Amino acid sequence: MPGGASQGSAHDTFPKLLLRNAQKFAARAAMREKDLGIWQSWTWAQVLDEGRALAIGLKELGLKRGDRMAIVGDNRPRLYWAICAAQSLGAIPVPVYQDSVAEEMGYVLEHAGVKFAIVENQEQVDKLLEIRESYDGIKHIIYDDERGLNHYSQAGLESYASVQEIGRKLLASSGDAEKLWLDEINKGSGDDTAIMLYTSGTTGRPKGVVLSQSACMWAAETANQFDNLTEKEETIAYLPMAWVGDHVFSYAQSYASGYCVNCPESPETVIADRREIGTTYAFAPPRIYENLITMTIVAMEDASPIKKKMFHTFMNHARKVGGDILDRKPVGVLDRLKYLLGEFLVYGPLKNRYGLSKVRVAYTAGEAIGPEIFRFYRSLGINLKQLYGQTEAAVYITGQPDGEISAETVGKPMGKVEIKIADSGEVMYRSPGVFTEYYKNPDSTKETKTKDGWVHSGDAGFFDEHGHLKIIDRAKDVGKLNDGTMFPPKYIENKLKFYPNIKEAVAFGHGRDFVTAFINIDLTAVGSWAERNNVVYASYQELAGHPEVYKMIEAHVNEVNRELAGEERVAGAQIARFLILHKELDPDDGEITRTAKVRRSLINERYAVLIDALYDPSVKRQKIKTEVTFEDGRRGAIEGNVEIRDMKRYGAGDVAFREAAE
Amino acid sequence: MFYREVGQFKTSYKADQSIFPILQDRIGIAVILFVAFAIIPAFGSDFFLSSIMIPFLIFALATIGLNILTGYTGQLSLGTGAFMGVGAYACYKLTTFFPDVNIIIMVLLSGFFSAAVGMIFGLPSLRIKGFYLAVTTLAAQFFLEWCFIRISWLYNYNNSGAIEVPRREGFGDIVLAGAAATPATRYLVVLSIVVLMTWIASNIIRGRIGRSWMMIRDMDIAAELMGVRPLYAKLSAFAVSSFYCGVAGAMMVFFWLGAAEVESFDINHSFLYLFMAIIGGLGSLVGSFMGAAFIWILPIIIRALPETFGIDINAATVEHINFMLIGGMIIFFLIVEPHGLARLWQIAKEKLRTWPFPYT
Amino acid sequence: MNMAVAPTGTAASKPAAQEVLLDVKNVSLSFGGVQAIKDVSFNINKGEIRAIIGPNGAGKTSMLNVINGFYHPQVGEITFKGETRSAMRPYVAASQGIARTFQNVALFRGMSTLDNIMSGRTLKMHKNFFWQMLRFGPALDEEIEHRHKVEEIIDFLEIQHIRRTPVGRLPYGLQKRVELARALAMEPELLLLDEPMAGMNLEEKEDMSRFILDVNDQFGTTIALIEHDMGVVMDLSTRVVVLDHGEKIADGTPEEVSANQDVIDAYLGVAH
Amino acid sequence: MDILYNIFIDPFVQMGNAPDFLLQVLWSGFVGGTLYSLIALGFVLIFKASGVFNFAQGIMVVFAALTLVGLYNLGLPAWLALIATIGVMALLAIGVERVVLRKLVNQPDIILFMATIGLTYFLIGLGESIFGGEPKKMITEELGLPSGSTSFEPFGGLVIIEHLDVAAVVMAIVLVTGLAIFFNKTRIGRALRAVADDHQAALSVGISLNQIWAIVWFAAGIVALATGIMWGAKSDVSFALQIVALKALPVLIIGGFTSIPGAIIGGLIIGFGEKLFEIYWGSLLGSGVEGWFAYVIALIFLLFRPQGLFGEKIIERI
Repeated sequence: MPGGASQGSAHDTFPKLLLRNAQKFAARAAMREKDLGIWQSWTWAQVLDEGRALAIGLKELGLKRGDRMAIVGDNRPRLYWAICAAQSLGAIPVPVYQDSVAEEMGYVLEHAGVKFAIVENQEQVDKLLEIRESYDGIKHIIYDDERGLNHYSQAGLESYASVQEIGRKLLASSGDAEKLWLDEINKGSGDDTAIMLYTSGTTGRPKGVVLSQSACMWAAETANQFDNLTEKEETIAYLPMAWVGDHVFSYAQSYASGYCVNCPESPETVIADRREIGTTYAFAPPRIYENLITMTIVAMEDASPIKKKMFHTFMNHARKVGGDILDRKPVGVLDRLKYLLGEFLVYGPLKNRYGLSKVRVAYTAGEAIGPEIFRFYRSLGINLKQLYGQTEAAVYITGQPDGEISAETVGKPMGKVEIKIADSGEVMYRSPGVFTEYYKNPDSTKETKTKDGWVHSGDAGFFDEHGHLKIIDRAKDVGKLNDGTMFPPKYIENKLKFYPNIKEAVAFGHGRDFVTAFINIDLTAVGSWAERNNVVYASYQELAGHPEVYKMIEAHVNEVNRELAGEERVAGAQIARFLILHKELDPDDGEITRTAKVRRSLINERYAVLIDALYDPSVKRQKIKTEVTFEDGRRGAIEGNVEIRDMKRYGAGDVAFREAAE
Repeated sequence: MFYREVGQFKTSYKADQSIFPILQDRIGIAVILFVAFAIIPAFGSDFFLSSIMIPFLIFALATIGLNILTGYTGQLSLGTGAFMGVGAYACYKLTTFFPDVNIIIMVLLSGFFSAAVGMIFGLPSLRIKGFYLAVTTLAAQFFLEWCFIRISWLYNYNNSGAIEVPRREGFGDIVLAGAAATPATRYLVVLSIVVLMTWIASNIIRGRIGRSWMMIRDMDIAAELMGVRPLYAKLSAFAVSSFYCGVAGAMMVFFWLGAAEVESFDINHSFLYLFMAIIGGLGSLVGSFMGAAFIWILPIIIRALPETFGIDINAATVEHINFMLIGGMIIFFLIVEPHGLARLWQIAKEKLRTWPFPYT
Repeated sequence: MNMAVAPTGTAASKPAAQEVLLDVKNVSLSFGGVQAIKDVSFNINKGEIRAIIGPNGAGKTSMLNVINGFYHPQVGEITFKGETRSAMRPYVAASQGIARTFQNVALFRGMSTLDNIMSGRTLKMHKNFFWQMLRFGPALDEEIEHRHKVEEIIDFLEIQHIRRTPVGRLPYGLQKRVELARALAMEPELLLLDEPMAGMNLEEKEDMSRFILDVNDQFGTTIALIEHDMGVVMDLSTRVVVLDHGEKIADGTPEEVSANQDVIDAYLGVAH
Repeated sequence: MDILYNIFIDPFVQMGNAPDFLLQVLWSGFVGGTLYSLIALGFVLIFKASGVFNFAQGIMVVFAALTLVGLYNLGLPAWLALIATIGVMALLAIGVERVVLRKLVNQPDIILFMATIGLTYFLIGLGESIFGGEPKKMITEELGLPSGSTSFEPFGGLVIIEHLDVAAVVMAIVLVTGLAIFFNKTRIGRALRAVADDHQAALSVGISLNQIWAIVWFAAGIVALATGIMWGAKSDVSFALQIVALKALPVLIIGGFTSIPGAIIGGLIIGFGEKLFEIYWGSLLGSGVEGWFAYVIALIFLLFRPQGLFGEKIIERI
């Protein structure tokens, strides 16, 4: 049985933790929300008071053990309390992505068999009412923000405050309302379902991942121990409540450790709100870290020359020694002094602007982060780490312990997690945190979770020599070269795309003798490089074919090959030949999706000539004619004569030599 | 650069609306107050205290007074000097009648007399604005100057036509005013009053009354349609403004000059205060201090500079250069930064807060 | 959010018997021989949105100026909440519960958005000079209480992000919204809007229309608005009065008015 | 009762008892008023054309007079000094337009007003640096101005009329007439009026605003020079004149800011009024009332007729 971790504990469910916190941290802030211009705060005791009133009110309205209750809205304290209120009654909260359209949401609500819904505002009420027309299982819709809703007279429509009012009246009038409620909490155990989270799979309908109280509890306790998190942490809740990460970071871990969760005023004000609060424990997907850097670079472009010079000088210095200082490695006194000066002039103010000055631990996960970006933050002294997690694992699978940080890996198994790599290269894990089942979907459950509790992650990866897991690709995308070498296209493409000059890359190799690649240059980056270096060009095509550009891209590819050579399992997948495409892969031509995902089949077909040329070692240049759609919708053709470059491939020894030389 | 605002969040409107919401500003003001109250009196020379700090503080207070009227309420006044005179003469008469009352109380009480006079001359502001109003304040200036000369009762029928500050003791037997008062004592008295009154001014300005002044200044018609009674708003501005000027005038005579005649309150002084307000920044309390420091200390530097380089320039020339410089600076500021030094300071502060970025 | 600002309880349920809030009777106004308004009478019912339309120079703004006491009509009388008057100061109108916005935004340019809206609370604040001076005790409590109300309005009109911005720096559309916020801060019973959507793009117009409807709906505020965009007028208003050359030429529901031949002529510029 | 008698009866008894003295007082009031009118005229010229309330008009009077005397003392013949001074005033006008006005275009009136106060200080400093602060004698004879006096003996008393005063009045009349012709009959004059009425309109008929400003400031400079000569001839040329010149402000309030006849009549009212008041009522208050009489009259005007005698009523619109 999973969840042995907290068995026998008096605090095996989150409502029980709330009772504990309301005593242990009675006067400590549990939640804050930027509302009406200031941070409205609730102590743990107040959260208990609010949650209790709501729970008893909900009970009175008929919410029973096992019922499902949807929660729809932005991150709001009242919605988090609703989770606990539902759990206290043994009901199952089902947070739903607030921006999904009525049809999508309707599927989830119907699938989950939702009876109650607690929603944020009029917008969501309208959606729920629309859903109710086809799915009449929703008996009660409870809304937080009353604005615009006073004329709604539909049955079962209640305001959050009025439900709480019912609860408060009962508490005041009958002596045993509270006792009955406490009894309900005591009935709860670790085996109860804590929450159902719908994952939007890449294909098909969303699946409802059922997580038990003990799974969530294990995750919360493991993560808190991993980074020594205490009740003193401040975090900000801004990622969707329906996402497992937010549920664990902003709810489970907070209840387990007693730390304070802050809700921003609006999605647009997250940066400013984070700065005000000064989060100590932070999480963000790579995109957000990237955006901060872009913002920094753009802003610094407009700074005065002296400031610019100062900025670059100190940033270079940080790149040199910042990471080592953070990792407590030996650094010379002079360098340390210069870093201190930099801290005052640049790093400190930068962290201040980012709102990350007080961060003890910051995480990135979800996708691969560019090594440059990762190191940038660490060189500023921000303890940015990576973790690997999934909804099915209640987030935590691996994480980077302090002092064992690397841009390329996702760290070691956390706590009681066991990991094995299947023969196919797929990562499999087992932990007390794994999910119970996919709701009403035994087939998928069976496919994903083995009888003895191992879960197929769907990701391909391997352990490096330090025992750190490295995720390379989706397992189903990993192919094989003819000699049996593993070929992870996305892994190679990502490595290429981390260079700012490379906008898009497409790697080929499955069922072939060696790996080749198409490369798309980034017009902005390469264009500005061209401007700085007086490279004259008239068109994208001319720039893409420019010998200097080829030289530059060749250096990047060479670098990627070196890196690959250092990694045992993918060393054979070095790029043997590449070319720079004469046109940009364009969503208008259907070559990539609007979200910038490459459409491989279409490319295989369109650029067959080029692919064939890549696999014919005698061809050094290849002519091609492609149809294109112009911005005004007209269609035309571009002709190109594309050069193909052969690359040097490295053996393991070359890499060792290089590392020694550094 | 120095600002680290991470983690400074407000959980109440009270904290959000405090004078210095940013921690670093609170530290800064604490340091300034410490230097002003402890370091300067302990280490400042008599010359520095009497000839630089005391007049600077008094001028700053007068400029705050003018700023309340001109900067915050938008009513141009050219009669600041005369309103200060009213305070000075009132204080002189009060202390003549009640020699045993603490002179500080008398200084503060004298403000009420100038406030009353200010309100009388403020009455036309209900019907006129802009430089029309400036003319009525000129009327006040000249009429009051005439009073100071002709009504010899005001200076106790002194033959010299001047008022001379008698010796006054307070808080036990500390000499507060008169020839025997030490510069440090006088400095501390002036400083305390200025700090207290600046704090009060900032309170008023941030509250309902201050807002109604600014409403009148920015758009009097809209203000009236929002329920502001122009009579109350304007007259209260005249009263408060004149009160400040009156107290500054009384302090000028009692804690700085020691004796004064009508020349101390003439129209040229009125202009000087206007310049302090403009260069410092209309509608800014910090600016009032900056403007006063600028106009008062610049000439001192101009006088001192040639000496340090061993050049001999006669005093009259220095005076003339000073006039040209001040006139030039006024035009310069009106053209380049009509909001004065205060705005420059604000911009600098904003830069420091967004450092290293050039903007937010 | 609990909107505690609503001055008139449950306004939503439209009263069966129409209660007249403002009655304009035979008003004429002239400036030095120029007749701006000629013998105009109309009324505004409690809780309705009343549009005043007409070609340029029809006397619409003058009419608003008469209603809130800025102009004093030579002839005629105005009854507001049962009290009849012919001349009074604008601040008296304000204290009786009439607020307005202006054709060319009339914000206090030297102040921030927050202070501008706070200025709308002037009439509701009473603590005396002494307390103001110390900003302590009652005066501070009062300031905070009103700040709270103002924040609710900021929230209502979705202008949180510009709270601290000096209004002079705001784009025009937002300035108009701040002006509306300032008028709402007065908790008026009658809100006069002088071309609230002039110079706005389509999206801003839609936002503003929504806010006007919400204000009417949420707080039960009676609204009189001047507007040129006929589409907006048709969508928003309960009844429309049409002025032309200072005279009333039509009065009725939007449908009635738009079918009226005089109105069509006036808009097409037919000489009479 | 004594007080009422002293205020309402006694002065008139005195006037009746010594009509010759009354005439003398009236004449000196007339001459003083003429000079006030001249200064006010300088203000009006600039105000009409640029909407700027030129506080520096007073110092321009002093500056012009000092330049004239200073140049003469350098050894220039009087006529050449006069022409050179006119040149200096032209340079000043161009300078002011370039350095100050052009930069402050479209600023609120009050800012421009304060800028002219700054200009006043600048000119005081400049003037004192060049010419020194001590009072100087006007070169009356050298300019060919008459001296001496004529006495009359009406009502059996004695009235003395200084020839210089007569010259002042004549010069004032000539200047005013000249300006009136300039404004009404010349192209530039009409352009100036166009500017006063509507900046946009003036621009559309192809008149450069900058030129016009320079011209009016120059015209005001010439008026200042004339005033400086006459005033300097009556008393010495000193910076104290600058304060006296401020009396043009009340004159304008009475006469209206945009009206040339208003400036003249306002000047005369102030001139007569303050002399009569000083002589017949001043003793009641301890004399020296000349210093503020004009302002208090202006104050009363402002309370009851803010637009002045000849100004137009302003209707506020929203």
